[in-house]
Amino acid sequence: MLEQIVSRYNYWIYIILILIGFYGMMAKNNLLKKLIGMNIFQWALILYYVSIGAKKGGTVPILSEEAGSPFEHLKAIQCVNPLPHVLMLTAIVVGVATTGIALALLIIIYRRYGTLEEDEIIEELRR
Amino acid sequence: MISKWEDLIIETLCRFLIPFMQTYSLYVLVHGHSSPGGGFQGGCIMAACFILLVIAYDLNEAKKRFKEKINVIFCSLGVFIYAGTGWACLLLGGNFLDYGKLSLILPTDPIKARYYGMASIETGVEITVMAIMVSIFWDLVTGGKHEEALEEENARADCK
Amino acid sequence: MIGKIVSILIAIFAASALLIGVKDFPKWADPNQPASLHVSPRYIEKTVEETAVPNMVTSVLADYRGYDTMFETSVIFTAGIAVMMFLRRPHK
Amino acid sequence: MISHQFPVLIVVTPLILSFFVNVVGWWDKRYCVPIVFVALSVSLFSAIGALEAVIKHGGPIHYHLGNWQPPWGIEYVIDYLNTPILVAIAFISILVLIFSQRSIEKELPESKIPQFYTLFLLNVTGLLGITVTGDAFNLYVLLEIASFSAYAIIGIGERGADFSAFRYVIFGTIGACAYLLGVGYLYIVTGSLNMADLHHLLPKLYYSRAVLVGMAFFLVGVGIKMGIFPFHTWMPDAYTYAPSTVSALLAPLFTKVGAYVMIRLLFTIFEPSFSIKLYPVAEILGWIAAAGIVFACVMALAQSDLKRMFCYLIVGEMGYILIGIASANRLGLTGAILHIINDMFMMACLFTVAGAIMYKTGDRNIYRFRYLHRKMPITLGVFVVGALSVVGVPPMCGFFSKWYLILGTIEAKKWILLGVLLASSLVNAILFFRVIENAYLEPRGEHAFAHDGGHPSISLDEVPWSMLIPMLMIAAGIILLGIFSGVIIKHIIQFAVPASF
Repeated sequence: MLEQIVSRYNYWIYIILILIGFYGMMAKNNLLKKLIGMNIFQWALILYYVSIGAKKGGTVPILSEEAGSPFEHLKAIQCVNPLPHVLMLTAIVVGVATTGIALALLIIIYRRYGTLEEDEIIEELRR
Repeated sequence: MISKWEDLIIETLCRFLIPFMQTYSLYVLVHGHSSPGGGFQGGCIMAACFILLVIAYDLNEAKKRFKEKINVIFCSLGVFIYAGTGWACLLLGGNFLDYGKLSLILPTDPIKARYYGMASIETGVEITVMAIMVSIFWDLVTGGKHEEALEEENARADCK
Repeated sequence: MIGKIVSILIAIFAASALLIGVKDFPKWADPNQPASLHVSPRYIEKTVEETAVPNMVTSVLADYRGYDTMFETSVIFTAGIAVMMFLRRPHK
Repeated sequence: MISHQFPVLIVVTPLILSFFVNVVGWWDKRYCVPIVFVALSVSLFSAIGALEAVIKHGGPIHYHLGNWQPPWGIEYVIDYLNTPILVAIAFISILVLIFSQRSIEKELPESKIPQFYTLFLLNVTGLLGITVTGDAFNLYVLLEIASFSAYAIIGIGERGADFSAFRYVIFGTIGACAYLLGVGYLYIVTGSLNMADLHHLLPKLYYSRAVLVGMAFFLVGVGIKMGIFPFHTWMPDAYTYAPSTVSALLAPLFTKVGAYVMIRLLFTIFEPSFSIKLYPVAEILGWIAAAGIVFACVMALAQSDLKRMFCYLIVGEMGYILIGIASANRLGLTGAILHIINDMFMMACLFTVAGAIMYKTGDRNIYRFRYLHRKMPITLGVFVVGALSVVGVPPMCGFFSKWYLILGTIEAKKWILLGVLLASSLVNAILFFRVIENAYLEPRGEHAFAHDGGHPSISLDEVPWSMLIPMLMIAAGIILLGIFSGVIIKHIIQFAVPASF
């Protein structure tokens, strides 16, 4: 069990982060806190993907041109996997965009109802 | 936040800093092919210096340097450069985004043409990211009112 | 209060479902995990040969999976337009 | 040569023109609609071309973006399953665009129109892209484009729209993240993101728990986006408060595209042997569908708001599609795929009618529809066509897909699902009769003094032609789809069902 945790600790951490984010999204009454929970949720996913790309002993996935001509001899095992990094660049952008839209919505909501508490807004809407 | 601070140190420091930030942003863009960097990162740095301008001076000063109309055009222009590069490849007889086909109009071989194709799309990404980040910042910080919000804030400051 | 307990339970349920999957994962940073063996080696070994760009992240981002990046830029564009539409007052 | 490029033209033309819409609209708002129209027409033309190419080729056609081979690059795949859906999406979005002009002018401030049409076009781009792509991660990005534009155009609706849009943001993000987790779980055990490649790699790993969890999160993510029963909570609010054009665009298209993704997922990424035999996924989906249909019927009966009633109807229609998947045989799946296309037309019909009524009377409460048949006879005629189709009356298309769904449940010997299907059709009949009664039948007392052909104060007051023509075309589409459903099944859908059935 301990070996299971230690050898995959990144994945355990990401699941704990997802737990926190998910709880924040579901349970918090304040819409801004919900948004923060959503951000934690998204960044947890990014941690997960970047963990997939890691390789023990791997270096950054950028070739340096100074050291002779190392291009031909490079083996896949020497570099970390660049694909998850690329995917996560996309996910980061998506996260930023979601936050932007949600913040704009929150500004409108606050202007219209004068509060960000969910139950108060629902009460206001019922009226 | 968007009104004038009138702090000499901050203003001078920003006037000194912003050109270097912009140069650095272009450096990050251009060296994205051989070192960490690229369009997104460069665009964010470029947007950061316009945001710094708003914080150090005021919104009017920033809008004088980066007009709203130009901002709207830039938002579309960047993605248009990206998609347009893809269309150029398509019109030259390749698949969409097949940069190798750009060698027909560029004086290079197909492999090197991919390098230039990527440079072109990274530029597009930088332009869009910069314009959109600045636009989102303006809208969020003033609640979409822009100059109106500035006047309100100044009026409030005068009352005090 | 009940809502909070229910959401804790749902969150724990989701997390434990994720944990069940983790048991079958390859070890962290294992050079021989499937993700490092199947598609990515070509990106690492052939990037200069095929695209003349030494930064693999850039070459994958802009070339091999450039189509994703185009839509990623469009996502930013969408968000910008959305914020503009929500908040911006009519132009004078 | 141009025919070779059809798969990508479907998506890229609206994308590149959407950038123009914003800039051009900044100067002159009148040019927005023509540009969007051109973009969607090119999409429709390319989609029809793609359909023709698939029929001529007799199988899936692959298109490699950037000329990279599939597992390394991104590929577009057009086959018998997605081309009819592409054509339907492009066609309906054009009709909704024509419908939208007057309605949007009334419901939105003028300064927001260019941005609205930009987002409209981006939304359709996203939906088309989801349908045509053959790469699991590319699907995620396009899903986000479609969702973001949907959040935005929902959020500018009437009072309450902003709050329901925020809830949609939260739910939509959970859905998209669950989808991304599913992709990640499959990626870590296979190392591939391409759907066809995953299809080849996964059978070796079918006993891995990571694959099972990945699939579960896939289903949850897609389920949230398509609004199936336990995850539907965002949908009624969001679609009710949205501007009527927006609900006419999103309600038919977005949820159905979700259903398409679910079919792709269960039968293209995974094999039927995994999703049906190894684990009882189809069984569980069947139970969820049954519960969802019952719930949707009860909730729809309780509503007095026309649009909200239709929203619960969508939850029920999603249940029908899931029943088709759950019966796990050729007939049921044929019914499900046919129902995706039919339901697009049916929902477009109903929601445009709701928009038209909203445009003229400003009211959606069905108990205040009295004398509407004198005021808007054509609109109500279209509504009756849509209603009969949803109930399942023979010449309309709804009957045929339901027929196949019923045959599928009989063949699978799932009697409870059969009972739910039949009972819900009855409830739908009651549901629509309630509206028709309120709109057509006049109270007895007042009828006495209006014997010479109508109440004096109610005169004909129909919506403008730019709204009527799309509605009539959708109604015609419903009838034509019904008449030609045999042809469609024989030449297209028959081949879309996986061969192992």
